[in-house]
Amino acid sequence: MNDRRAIGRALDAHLHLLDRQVLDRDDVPVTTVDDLELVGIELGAAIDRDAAPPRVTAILTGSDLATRIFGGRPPPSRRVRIPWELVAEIGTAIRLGVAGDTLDATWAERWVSDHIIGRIPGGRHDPE
Amino acid sequence: MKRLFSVALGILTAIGGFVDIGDLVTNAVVGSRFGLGLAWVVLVGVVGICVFAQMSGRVAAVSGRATFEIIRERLGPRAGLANLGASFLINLLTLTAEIGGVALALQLATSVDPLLWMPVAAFGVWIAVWRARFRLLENVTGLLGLTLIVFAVALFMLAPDWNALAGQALQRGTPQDEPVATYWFFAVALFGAAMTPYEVFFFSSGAIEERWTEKDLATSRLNVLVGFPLGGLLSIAIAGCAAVVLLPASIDVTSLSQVVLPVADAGGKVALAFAIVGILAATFGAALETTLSSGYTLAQYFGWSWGKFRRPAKAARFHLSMIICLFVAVAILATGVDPIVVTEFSVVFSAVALPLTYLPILIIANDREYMGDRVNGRGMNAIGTVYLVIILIAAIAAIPLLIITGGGA
Amino acid sequence: MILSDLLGSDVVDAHGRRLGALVDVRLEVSGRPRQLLADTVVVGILVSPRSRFSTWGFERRDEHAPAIVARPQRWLHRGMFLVDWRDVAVVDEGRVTLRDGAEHLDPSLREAPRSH
Amino acid sequence: MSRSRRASARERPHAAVIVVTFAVAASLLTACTNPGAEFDRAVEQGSTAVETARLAVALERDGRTFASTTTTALEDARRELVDAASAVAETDAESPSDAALRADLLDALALGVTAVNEALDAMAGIGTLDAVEPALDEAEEALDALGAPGGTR
Repeated sequence: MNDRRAIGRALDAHLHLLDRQVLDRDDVPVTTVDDLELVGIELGAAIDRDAAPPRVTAILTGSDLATRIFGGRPPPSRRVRIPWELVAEIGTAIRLGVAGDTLDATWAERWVSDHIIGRIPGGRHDPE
Repeated sequence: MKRLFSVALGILTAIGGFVDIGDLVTNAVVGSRFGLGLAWVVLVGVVGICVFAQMSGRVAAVSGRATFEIIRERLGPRAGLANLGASFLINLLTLTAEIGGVALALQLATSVDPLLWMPVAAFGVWIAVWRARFRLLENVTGLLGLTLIVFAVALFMLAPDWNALAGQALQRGTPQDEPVATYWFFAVALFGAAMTPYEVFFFSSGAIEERWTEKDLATSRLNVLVGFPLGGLLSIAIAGCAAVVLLPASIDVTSLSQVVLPVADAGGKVALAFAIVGILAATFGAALETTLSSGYTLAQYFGWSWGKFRRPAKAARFHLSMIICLFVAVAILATGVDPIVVTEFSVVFSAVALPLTYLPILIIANDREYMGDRVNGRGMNAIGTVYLVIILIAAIAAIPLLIITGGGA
Repeated sequence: MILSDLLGSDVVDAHGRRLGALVDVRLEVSGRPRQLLADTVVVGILVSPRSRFSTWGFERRDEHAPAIVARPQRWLHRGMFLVDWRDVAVVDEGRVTLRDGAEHLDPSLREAPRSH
Repeated sequence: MSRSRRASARERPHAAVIVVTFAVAASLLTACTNPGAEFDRAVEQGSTAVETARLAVALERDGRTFASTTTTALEDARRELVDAASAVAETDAESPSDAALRADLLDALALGVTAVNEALDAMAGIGTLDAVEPALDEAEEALDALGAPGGTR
């Protein structure tokens, strides 16, 4: 359901986005929102009053969970990003407008599926 | 007519599904030491699990979000991780106890050493989780578990002195010959056995597996409100049998074989056969539920794809985590630890883990963002809050009591 | 910048006086419509004078049940206020400085975003 | 103010609290007890096992149970008796009366083990169950005699 009337809707990042379930367009779970990437904030720089406000540019997942709990900072390379443009709808879960297996956030799922579960007999059939 | 059948099936499955190795052992142990003195705890626990299952079923059906997604979303990753850690370890403990229970039940039927049965039981659980449909699993184990009614029949056949039993049940305060701490330790253990967290993970994830709608919610309410109390009565019957046969002979229950002796005493081989089949089905069903619950908790916390309705390759990490849990359970049992001791620890620690999962569900059941207008009514919130207090007290008292009584010795 | 770097920062006014902790960031789904969902921009920050911990949002929405949880939560985060993003002067590591005369706005959300 | 401190200050470390309570619980459970209590528990454990064996044998003779169930019950009873005996054997006496009590207790538990083994042999076809019940009675009397007054329920 494409939520066009979302224009102008207010929501709080921590309350409504962090730790929410991310689903792909077929409602297959992709991952959980571990963190958000913001653009347009410069540490230490004086902000001009009528500069453009910062924007959410990506959902961060995977290694960020550890840093959010235990502190420290992951190397940018290991951070898994889901571009914010792919988000189609925000509700009790966040639905993307694309299929899950195109994202590198589902890399681990696909690896386990191809190398382990897929290899066990019956792994690819629907349960009868 | 079909509707009536599905309703009956739902209730019967809830009865069979309610009793597991924790209920069997804890009620028999309590029956053999306190008679029906602790029956009131089972009633408190049954009402509690009805309230809890109702709320989590409704939350899952209306919001489409399962228990551990909500726990992580509402508590945040740190508290959520601690919650996951505790709930997952206790669920693994319960899974180990259930598989041990299946092996012990098979030993009763074949007198083959349970250590040989344990890998077979784990493999059987895996095959069922891997291939069978969700509804099929529930119905078969639930219906077969119904044969546990033989404990109630046996209680009647033993023709006990009913007012003596009633006297025990209505007795005020703790019996003189038992230290107060032991009485309350077993009260918490019995409460943990009746309100096992995995039942709620399984119940609410099942609501999503089967895509419950408002109509399914109505039938589920019936299943819970009729099935669980009858399951509770079954638990009391198990304690009753132990009270009538084992208590006078001052036999303290320490093994599953002692639990079934009263049934053999009452109804001979036929009754005993029913009891063994019932225990086998109840523990196997519970092993399935705890295996799935371990997969649900991990997948829902980390946001993996999960669900029995999906083919395994489409929920790969969900299935992989369950396979690993089964291996770990068999490894723990292979160390020769007594499954009955594992069971007693699992029910006590279930009581400890309860608030971790109950609190977020109670909050979300009142959150209009998730539930729209189906939020908790005033009545449900009142009883929900009363049970939050009871659950917190039980959780806080559980470990100190465990230490003081040295495991109820 | 990552959101969780911002969360939990100390919020100080133009004269350096600590006002509280930044517990959340108010976003608005508006701005240039992108491919599927319109742009999501930061419109303000939420400051809680008394508590640094993640809040369950009772105080920002008219959620009052269950009382046993809602009431302490609302008490814990009483005095929370919203500050418009334009009133933010500087963002440092763990510290946000507001402009002089920054207004303390009402933090409550209009209606909970309902997805279905 | 370093980032990691603020992150942990931001939310209480629940994980550490839970881990600590588990560790404390596990360690305290293995605290040792004095000989008197140890002997009482062994008597209680022993008499429970003997009573269980008696019930199982009685049901077996009445044909009201399966051989596999009786055998399992007897094996469980034997394991309890052996556990009780090993616990008693490893208890250090703190007085001459403790030592004497320990010796008598080991004899009584041994009586129980021989009786249960006799039953298990009978189940395996060696000998009969006839002599088992008197042997169990003897073991029970020996155990009851050693139990502290009111010690066993």
